[in-house]
Amino acid sequence: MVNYTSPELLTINAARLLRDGDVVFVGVGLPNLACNLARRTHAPNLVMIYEAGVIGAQPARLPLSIGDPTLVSGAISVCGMYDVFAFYLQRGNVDVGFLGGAQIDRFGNINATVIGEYDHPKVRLPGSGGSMEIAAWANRCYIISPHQKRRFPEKVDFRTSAGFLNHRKEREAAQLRGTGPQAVVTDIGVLQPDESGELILTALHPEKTVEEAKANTGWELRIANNLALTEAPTERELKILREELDPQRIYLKGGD
Amino acid sequence: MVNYTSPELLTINAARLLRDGDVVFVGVGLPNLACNLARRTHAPNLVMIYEAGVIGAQPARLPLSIGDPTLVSGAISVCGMYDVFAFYLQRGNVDVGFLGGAQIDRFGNINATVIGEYDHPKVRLPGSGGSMEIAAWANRCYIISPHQKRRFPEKVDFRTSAGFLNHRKEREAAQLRGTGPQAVVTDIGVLQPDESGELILTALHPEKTVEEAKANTGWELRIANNLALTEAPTERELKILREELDPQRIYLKGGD
Amino acid sequence: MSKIYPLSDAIAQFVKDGDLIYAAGFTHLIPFAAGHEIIRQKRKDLILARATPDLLYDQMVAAGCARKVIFSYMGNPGVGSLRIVRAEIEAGNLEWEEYSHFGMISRLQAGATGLPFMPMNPTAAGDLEKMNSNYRQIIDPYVGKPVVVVPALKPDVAIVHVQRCDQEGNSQIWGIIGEQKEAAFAADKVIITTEEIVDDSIIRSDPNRTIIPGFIVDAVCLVPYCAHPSYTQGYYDRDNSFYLEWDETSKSKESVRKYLAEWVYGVKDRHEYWEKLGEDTHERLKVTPRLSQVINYGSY
Amino acid sequence: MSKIYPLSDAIAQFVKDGDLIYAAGFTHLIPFAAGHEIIRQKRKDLILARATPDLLYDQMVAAGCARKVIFSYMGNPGVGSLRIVRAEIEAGNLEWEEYSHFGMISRLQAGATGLPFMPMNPTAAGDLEKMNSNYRQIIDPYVGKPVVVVPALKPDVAIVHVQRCDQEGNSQIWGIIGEQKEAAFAADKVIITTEEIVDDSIIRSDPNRTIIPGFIVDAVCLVPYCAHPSYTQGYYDRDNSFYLEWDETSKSKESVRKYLAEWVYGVKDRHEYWEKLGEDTHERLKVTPRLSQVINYGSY
Repeated sequence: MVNYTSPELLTINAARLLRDGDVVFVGVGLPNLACNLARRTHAPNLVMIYEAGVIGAQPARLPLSIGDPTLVSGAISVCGMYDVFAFYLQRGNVDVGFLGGAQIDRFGNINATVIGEYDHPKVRLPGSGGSMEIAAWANRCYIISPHQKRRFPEKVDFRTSAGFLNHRKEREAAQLRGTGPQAVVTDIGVLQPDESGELILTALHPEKTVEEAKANTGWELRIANNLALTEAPTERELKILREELDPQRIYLKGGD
Repeated sequence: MVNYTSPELLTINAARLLRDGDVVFVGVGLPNLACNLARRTHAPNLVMIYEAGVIGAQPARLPLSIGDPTLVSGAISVCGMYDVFAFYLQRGNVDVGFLGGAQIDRFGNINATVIGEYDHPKVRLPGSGGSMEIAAWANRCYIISPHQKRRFPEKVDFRTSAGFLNHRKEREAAQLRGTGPQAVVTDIGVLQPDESGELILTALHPEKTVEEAKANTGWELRIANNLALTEAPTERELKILREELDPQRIYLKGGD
Repeated sequence: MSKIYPLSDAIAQFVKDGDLIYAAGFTHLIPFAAGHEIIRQKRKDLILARATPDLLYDQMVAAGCARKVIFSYMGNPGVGSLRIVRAEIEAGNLEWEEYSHFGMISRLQAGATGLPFMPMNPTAAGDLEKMNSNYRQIIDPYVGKPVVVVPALKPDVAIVHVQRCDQEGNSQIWGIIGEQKEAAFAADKVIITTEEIVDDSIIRSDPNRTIIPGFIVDAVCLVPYCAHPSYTQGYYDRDNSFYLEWDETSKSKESVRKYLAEWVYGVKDRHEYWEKLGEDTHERLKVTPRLSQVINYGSY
Repeated sequence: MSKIYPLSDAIAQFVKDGDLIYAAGFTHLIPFAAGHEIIRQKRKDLILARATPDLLYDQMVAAGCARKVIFSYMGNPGVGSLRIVRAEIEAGNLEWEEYSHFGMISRLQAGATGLPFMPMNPTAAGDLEKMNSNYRQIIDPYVGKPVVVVPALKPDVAIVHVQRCDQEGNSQIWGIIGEQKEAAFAADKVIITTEEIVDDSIIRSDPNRTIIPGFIVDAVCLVPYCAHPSYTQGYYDRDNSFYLEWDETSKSKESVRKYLAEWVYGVKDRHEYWEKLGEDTHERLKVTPRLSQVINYGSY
């Protein structure tokens, strides 16, 4: 029986969602680890794009910020920030975007802006950054988040970026380029949108239960008919993560 | 008595209109020669910009096209065409634009598009290129043209770029960034706009007459009260033009 | 699957009759070899878009490839008129759609950035906007002033010649960069012709120089001297005498026919064309080196 | 007249109380030394605009320089919250105006290109647009679909740190180029801080590398290590431990006061600051070279 931390579980399951050749708009932290893991396993031709304007990065060390110099040295291309959002993301050249946030609601909408009222926030969060556009224009989006009730409310306090709005039909009517969130990877399992755009539990991680998932979700979580079980992190995946990608365990240590 | 050709006369008088430090949107041919002459005489800090996206060119040989490689080697900066029109010209970073055309009318409007009807042209000319925007957005414009009646009609067949439209007030109402054509240098003299924006004769070149100017203008040309006489091309100006800038006399030979 | 094609295969596979083609390059890096290959393959009804049609489109129109041109300056750059395109327009044989340079390039910018249109400040000139209904006005919602807009241009195929790229098509250009990047990003398919295919370590040694990423490229064609009689900065000079001669050649249909027979149909590919130009021309167009200073990216 | 100023003189002359300042740089090349000088000169009521306020604006807000921030991501990059800006906003002491990254950068793009606004495709998220009336909608005049627009941002002063420039301010940057060019072109006044002032022949050896032309620059300040704790690609590394420490420092007003007293008010200039950091830090931030391949522009 292999031991692993919650961030390791999230990262490995996120990596498995990526396809070879995908062009991915990456954030630092777990998405960066997931992409680099995928590149070293099943997706060697993955192209990593960073909102700072770096295209095709090959970081030699673990990047500690979204603009880490290791992303630049040895990259394929560097362009300005306007260009990376306009020529790459808005133009439809990004296959996958990774998102996270303080709140993710039943229809995959994300809040990264405020808890409470906008003008008099209880908690002022960092704000959109690039996530408003990534959620709208990347062909598919994946969300990574610890599974906690406060993080999965019925409705977000503030809609920083669009999931399926109030229904898949509403997103379709908005004619956004991207297809919206395709999966939410949590430390309990995987949520995916049904025909209406509602997130339902489609997979459980080893030793996790439907009850745990329900108890940690802020709406009445529905369970897919064909609920799957994710494959446990393999020795090889864990070895790459621990020995090559984050040997100091900056992002991979447990306890979140 | 110094001898000179008509293109030499035009070039030298155009050069004299430039001020030290001017940022000039340059075309090939006479405007390019005029700028390089000004740089070698009274305006050493002139900055030459070409619509191809070259900033601060220092051509080592006579450029034979608007995108000649000699403009690039040793230039200050090179940017894309969108950028040179947007960040430089539209933004208001260009002091002077040079213009020419098949027709220039009484209010300094220019036709570089068609003689006759647009859909069934008698003569199809090259078209605007950058002149539509240069005429509107360069802080000041200068026009260089041989003085012939067919080139100076009362009204252009097609308004490719704006002078003062039908009156200076009309241009002011359009709130364009630039102040419009400030002078038209011909081989007879210099025309400048009066308060209404109408081009009137403000200077004659040596040995030229008011009668010649009137006879070669398609509207009833008015003469400034304080009609000036331009200084004849100097030996120094001619020497720089002939020996340094266009020794093969590609642009400077007479007969136009 | 490799993206490396002989130019003839890339044209055969990616350029269809009726396509809207943007062969990029403002004076610099004009992909003449690709145009000649399109002529040899007898493509028809193309819509040929370029800010400056240049001799390349004059030749393609002469060869009967085009039904329409989209342009902003229709001249023989530095010489005078573009005789064939002009004559066909005057004769009513060729459709055309016309912009100013900024209008044309703004259309590409919109296409390249995924916008439906691009705004521009008014120029007040007016007449071209009257004649081309693609120019529209909208109102600035902040101060209520009119703004001119042009719609996105999205070519079916962009053809872009570059100094160097790697096997994936990650491409670096220097010198005049015109509208190469915009054309590539705006287009549905991208064909890169290149003076050299280099190891990706060379591209990665200077990522700020890379203008087109390989993942938007469909075909990479190694075509040295592709741009003649245009030029490639640092590789060979512009053949100005050719531009002057074309002004003569293009005065008669017969001499154009002869030119195409000898220099387009009469050669197999660009290699044969270049050899046929002969050593004197090669010598005349040679360029002595002038190198950039290196910069340090740092090893992180 | 020379444009070369000591940084303190440039700030004294070009930065006024109440100005809208854009200190450029996305993670890379953040001009910390200039911000510290603004703090030392006790500027007030500034509007501080940056996509990512970063520690620099946290410090400037702590020092009482600002009345408002304009931003799109208010975090300590890679660490977490930007505590002081956040606390001041939560306490109602600081005005703010908020965009997404693309909205913010589109505002600069409009300012830099002389347009009144910039269009963007809709994102359907909605809430930020409701809260910030600078977001407006217009209708695409071609197909009738809504388009989102933001107005031009035109800073009074842009401060841009660069790797190298000449005496006129012709500036070259490599690595992450963020919004440096846009900030410089959008602003009324431009202050360049630079790691090195080089002969213009070095700039002219590689014109495609030049991002900002000298003629839009008002002041050139030679300030090595200006960007610490941010970094300059190829010159020194990002001081990540400083970013981590700031997360602690910024937890209490007292420790922030102490920090400013020691590291901002307590030093004369960046040289003194850098010396004070000490050799261990210098050593830790050193970068081993990784050079670009030269290219050939050709001598024409």
